[in-house]
Amino acid sequence: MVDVLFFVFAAMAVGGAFGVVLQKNPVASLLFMVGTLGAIAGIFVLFEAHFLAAVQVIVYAGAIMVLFLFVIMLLNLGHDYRADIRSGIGAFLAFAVSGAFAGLLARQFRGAEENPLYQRFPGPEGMDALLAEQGIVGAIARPLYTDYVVAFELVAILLLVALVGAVALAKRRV
Amino acid sequence: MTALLDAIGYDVWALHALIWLPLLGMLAVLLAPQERAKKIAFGWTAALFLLSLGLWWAFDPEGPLFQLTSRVEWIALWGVSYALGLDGISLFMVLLTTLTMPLAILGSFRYIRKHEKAFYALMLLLQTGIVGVFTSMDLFLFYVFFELTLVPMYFIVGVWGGERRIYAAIKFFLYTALGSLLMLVGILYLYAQARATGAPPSFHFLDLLGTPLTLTEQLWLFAAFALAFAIKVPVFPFHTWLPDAHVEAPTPGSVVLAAILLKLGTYGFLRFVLPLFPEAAIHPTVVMVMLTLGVIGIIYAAWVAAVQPDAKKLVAYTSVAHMGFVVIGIFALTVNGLQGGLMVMISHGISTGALFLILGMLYERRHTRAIEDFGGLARVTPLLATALIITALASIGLPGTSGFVGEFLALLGTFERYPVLAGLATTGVIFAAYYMLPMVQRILFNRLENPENRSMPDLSGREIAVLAPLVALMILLGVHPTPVLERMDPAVQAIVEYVDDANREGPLAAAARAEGERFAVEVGVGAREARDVPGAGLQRPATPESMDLVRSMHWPGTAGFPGQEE
Amino acid sequence: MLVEALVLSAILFVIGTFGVLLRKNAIIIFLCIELQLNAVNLSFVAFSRFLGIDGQLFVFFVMTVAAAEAAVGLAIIISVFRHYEAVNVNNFNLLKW
Amino acid sequence: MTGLENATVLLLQASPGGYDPILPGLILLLPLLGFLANGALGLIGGVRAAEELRSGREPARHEGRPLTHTLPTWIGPATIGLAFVLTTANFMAMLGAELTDPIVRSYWMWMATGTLGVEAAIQLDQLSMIMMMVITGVGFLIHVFSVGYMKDDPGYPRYFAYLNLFVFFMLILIMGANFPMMFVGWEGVGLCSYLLIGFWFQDREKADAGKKAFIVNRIGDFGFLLAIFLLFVSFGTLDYATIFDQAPEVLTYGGGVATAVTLFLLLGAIGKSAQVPLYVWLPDAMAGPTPVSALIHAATMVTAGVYLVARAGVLFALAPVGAAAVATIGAVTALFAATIALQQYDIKKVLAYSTVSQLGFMFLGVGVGAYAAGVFHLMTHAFFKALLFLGAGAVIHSMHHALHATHKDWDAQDMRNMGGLRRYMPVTWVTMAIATVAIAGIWPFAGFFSKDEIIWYAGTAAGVGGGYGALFTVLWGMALAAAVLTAIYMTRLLVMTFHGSNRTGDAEASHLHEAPLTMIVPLCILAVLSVVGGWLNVPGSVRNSIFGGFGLLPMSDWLDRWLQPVTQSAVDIRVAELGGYASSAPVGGGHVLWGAIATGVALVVVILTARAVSRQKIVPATQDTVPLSGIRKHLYHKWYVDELYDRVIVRPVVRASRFSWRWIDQILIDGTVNAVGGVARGFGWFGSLFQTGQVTTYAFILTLSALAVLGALIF
Repeated sequence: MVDVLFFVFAAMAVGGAFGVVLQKNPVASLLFMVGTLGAIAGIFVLFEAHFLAAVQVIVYAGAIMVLFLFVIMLLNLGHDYRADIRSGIGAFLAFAVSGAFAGLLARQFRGAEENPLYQRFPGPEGMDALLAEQGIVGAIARPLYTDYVVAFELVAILLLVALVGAVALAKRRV
Repeated sequence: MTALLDAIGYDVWALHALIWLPLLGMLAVLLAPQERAKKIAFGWTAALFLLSLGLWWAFDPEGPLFQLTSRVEWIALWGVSYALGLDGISLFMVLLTTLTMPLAILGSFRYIRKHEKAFYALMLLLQTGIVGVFTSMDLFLFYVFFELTLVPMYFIVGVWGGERRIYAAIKFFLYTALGSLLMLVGILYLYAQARATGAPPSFHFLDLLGTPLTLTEQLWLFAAFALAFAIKVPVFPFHTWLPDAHVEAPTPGSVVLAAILLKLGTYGFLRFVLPLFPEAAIHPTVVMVMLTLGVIGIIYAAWVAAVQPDAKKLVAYTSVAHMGFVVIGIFALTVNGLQGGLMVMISHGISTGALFLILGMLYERRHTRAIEDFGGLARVTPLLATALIITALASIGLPGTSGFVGEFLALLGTFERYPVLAGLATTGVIFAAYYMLPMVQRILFNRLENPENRSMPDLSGREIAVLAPLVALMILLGVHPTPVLERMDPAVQAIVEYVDDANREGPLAAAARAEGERFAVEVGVGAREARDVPGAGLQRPATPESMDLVRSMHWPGTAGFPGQEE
Repeated sequence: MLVEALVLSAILFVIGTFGVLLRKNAIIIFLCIELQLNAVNLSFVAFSRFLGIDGQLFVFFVMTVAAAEAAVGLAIIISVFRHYEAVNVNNFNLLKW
Repeated sequence: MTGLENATVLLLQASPGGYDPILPGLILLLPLLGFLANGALGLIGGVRAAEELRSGREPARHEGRPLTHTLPTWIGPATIGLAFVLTTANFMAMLGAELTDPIVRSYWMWMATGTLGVEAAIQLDQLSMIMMMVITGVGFLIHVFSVGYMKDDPGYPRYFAYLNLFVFFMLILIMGANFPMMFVGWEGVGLCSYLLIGFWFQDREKADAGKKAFIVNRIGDFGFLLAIFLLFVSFGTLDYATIFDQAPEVLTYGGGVATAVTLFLLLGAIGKSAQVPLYVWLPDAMAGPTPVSALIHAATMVTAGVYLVARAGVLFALAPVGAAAVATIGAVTALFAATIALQQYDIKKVLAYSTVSQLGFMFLGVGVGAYAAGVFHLMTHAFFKALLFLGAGAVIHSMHHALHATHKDWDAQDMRNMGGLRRYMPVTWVTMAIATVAIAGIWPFAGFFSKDEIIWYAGTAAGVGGGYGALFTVLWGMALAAAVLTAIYMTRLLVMTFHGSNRTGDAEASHLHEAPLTMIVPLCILAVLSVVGGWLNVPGSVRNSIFGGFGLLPMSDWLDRWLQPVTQSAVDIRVAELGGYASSAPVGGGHVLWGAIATGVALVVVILTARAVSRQKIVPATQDTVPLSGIRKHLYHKWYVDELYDRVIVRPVVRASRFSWRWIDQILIDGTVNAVGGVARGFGWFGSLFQTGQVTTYAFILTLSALAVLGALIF
């Protein structure tokens, strides 16, 4: 059941990704992106990362993508999309480079299951025990506010800076 | 005096105060209102000079080699320590620094017109760096201070300099930074080699002393260190940054550059290069190369100086010639040569500093540095003329001035081992007259033709206050240099003896001896505390017991020292 | 299941890369970068299933940074658009030498 | 405080033995104090004059006599006079003491290192004492003369400051107890010489002359320094006492070290004493005030080289090559300079070349081992040459006033503009005539005895062994020729200046006047000394001949005996190695006979020259347009030596300097440095090509780089 669901979500994600890249209409790209994010959220659930799945849907798909949508609409890009996708040599180069990338990665995955490192990989029992004991929120929250508290604070400041920066950049010159 | 100093614990805090108080002064300057910045800076440095005078009494010429020592862990993991110490060589370098700084600042009151606060703050920062260099016992700390001196100087030249200041500043910075980076590599290699012997990690000079190195390693390390210091000195083919930097730098910058910063190079040779790489230091090729470069520097720089139309550039080239005497004195590796080299360093600091100050005063009056714009000034500015003549004579080493003592000893010391090269170097005294007298003549003598020179004011009270101490020192050190020489003597003898021992008995044995001598102190007092006790350091002579101890503990493989019987 | 997740992650990442290189619309390029980030997130989550909770924490941070990046990036796009009346990256070539 | 007390104690300290030096330190201190006082006054005066100059006026020359002018009049001569009195007292004390070893007084440790110890010490012995007498005595007279001569000069206090400083350094040179101390004086007098030659520094030529003197002297100092180094390496000390005591053991006779040391010392002496080939600075040095020429460039400083050779006599005795070189240089110089003096018109130039020539005689003397004779000639020469210069000074002074009064722009020093001055300046004429016959070597004047003795020793030295006989014979001949030339050019000078008709011009002639009393008195004293000064050192054979009035005249060989403790060891070595002097001249004849020949020839030459010159038609310099030709042209242009040096040495060095700067420094070295910078810049430029400004390009490069890293990790 889980495997089947994974492949369904995977197919959705890959399909959505292609949609993002290949759709001429930005709004359509954006919607495909939302779909992809949703699929990935589904996979998160399969990996018992319920909290992240929720955040993915609420924050990513819900907030960030809507922000993108707002910008697209603000700039009124929905109807004039001719010169958007590269063609000719540009397209070829893009394809070649990412193809090479894909090739390299594929080479790495070949025979991964026989890799001794993979053989010695721990099972999900540890995580299961942790989740059983603390619940997903507790399991994330505890290190977040202890071991990672500095990073957490930094990220908070980063968000503030980004907020101020975005306002400063986007507002009209007075 | 000594009792007073003891009573206030002078030897415990003096060096730290001399390094860090300038930073406090920098803060004071930055917080003060713009128009009072220079006065605060001058007062501060003058007070520091008075403070540093205590070193004269606190340093006991009969005492151990390194005095006023202290050692605090800084980066314990790597063995980096904040370790300070003072020997006869650094004593005078520190005094020279603390003396030059207030005079340079006092001499810049009229010259520096913009960003005064920043300027004086940088000068104070510079003082921290320089005093730090001269008192560091830890190579890492030394490197930090060595680099620290670069930054303020870069800004001083680059911001307050003349027309081509940016070019000069960048050239100065890149040139010296290149050398010191190679030195950093050398320091790290040396450190790694020392650790490879199983010793605890340490950058302390005395710990690194006697690190076993093959001759090839020594030569490479020597090259790395020597390049850094040769650029700083500067030795002949690496000197071209100097005229540019000197000409473009504002007066106080030139003064500090000539009087003190150049000495960082020769000081480095003396303090680190000779003892750390004793075999390389007497390797015939190395010695010949260094001596030849020194001699070329003396003659070549004198020639080039003689045809300069720009007075400041002329004096800049004379610095190269003077430092040539220091280089040959150092690499002749005789007591007289080293003493002479040190005296030249001191004397050059005083006389060239004064020359730059005087040229700066002329520049303030006429806004030109070209020699041909002057002439006949002796009639309008007799006081300035007197100062310039005495300074010029001290610079060309007239007996009775400090310049003579230095050059005489340096040449004598070189002659003891390398008569032919010393003979060539001695022609420098002829060429010194060849470059200096025409300049003096064309500035002070000849007909007073230019009407602008006619209304030139003579020295003001402030300017007299700047020059008088320097002129007095030139003559005092020329007539009675013995107090200086006798304080430097133990340090110089120790270096010569150490290098001799290292080559006669092999570096391991000599290192063991030096280490043993230090160890003797530590065993007596308790190894850990010893380093913080003033006076811990190389102490001579070693006792036989300590030697045995060292042999058994540190270098188990080197039984049977030649020369151990004595 | 780990390997499959990683392969999916790789595929998504390559597609994102392809998109970045292929498209000229600055907004779409941003979307593709988000796609790449998500591919990485997927890897993190997959690993975290077996290796501990830290992977999820990283994803959390990546999301935050992505949010900040999107905010600033979009603000830049808006201000650039005001200047050029376009979001085509081929137009932006003044920032050189 | 303790230092001062120590110094006082040392000053007053009595030494063991029969002779207690009386305040020897004070002899040095007095001129120094004079220098400080006059120097301060000079600065004050200078500052005042500068203020006037700034306010737009030329400082007035004759405007009253401010304190800065009246005080030096007393301070300057008084300090030297007191020093002279002290020296005399010491001299008297030493006279009665039969001193054998020199007395050394050490004041403080000057330079001390682990291996070297040089003390600030003075040495009193017979040689330094006689030199001190000459320096302070003649120095005092010249100071007095200067009071009159420099009266109107705005730099009056400065002048006395330099002059006092000179005496101080000269005394250090003489009294120093080790070579570095002598070197202090050696360079110090060079400095004063430089300052005084360029005293009227506004005149570019005069400032140039000072510079030339200093630089040429430094060439000599270079040799001196090397000699000092070599001595230190050989002896481990630089004290006279040790070196001269141990020299016979440490140095092998005729060995390389001894020869090298003496040749280097000789180089130093050549520079300071203006011998061939470094004599060129001395004629130019005549740019200084005339009393300076008298004191520094005739009587004292230039004889330092002679003093050096005499002082280091032991070393020269150990190095026959060095000694022979000294003698050769001396003889060559004596003859060479004498030829140039024949055809000079500037009265001071004639005297300058004459000085060079006479110094050559002294070198010849000390070179052949006749140290006493050399020092003897040094002393008598100090008397009559100082007299000649001061007389010339009086003449120039008078001429200058006369020409100044009518604003005639003639050269006050050109003898062609003079003539017939004896009517206006009788005392000057008489005293100069005495000096002339003295230098020409006519009995019974001082020059006769001293020069004759040198020539005699040069001749008899031809009899020594070691293969130097032939050389000394030649040198003897050259000395004889030089002696004849001396008589010629000096007579020419006297006749052209004082005899014949006056060529100054009628208006000017009425302004010619005898010198003031402060100038006349020194002249007279020196004139007396020029006569009796020669009687101090007359060997017995001469004394008992007609030249000594058959023993009736108050003559003695006192100086020879006086200097014996100093010179004895050198003479001993010389006699032991080379054998003694011959008893007759190379071509036969004894001392008395050759003395008679010398004075007879000199007399004849003087008379013939006087007649020839008075018959010659001399016109003032401005009208003298007939170009010289042949040998006279070469003589007038001083054999073109200055031009030769200019072309062979000066200009190549300057050219090399320019080459070093322009090509080596700026293009080769700095070019390389900048080229390295250029290469870095080139790389930067290349890198900047990738910065197209296109985001897509960056993205491609980024991806490709990531690919490359990935690839590197995988493969």
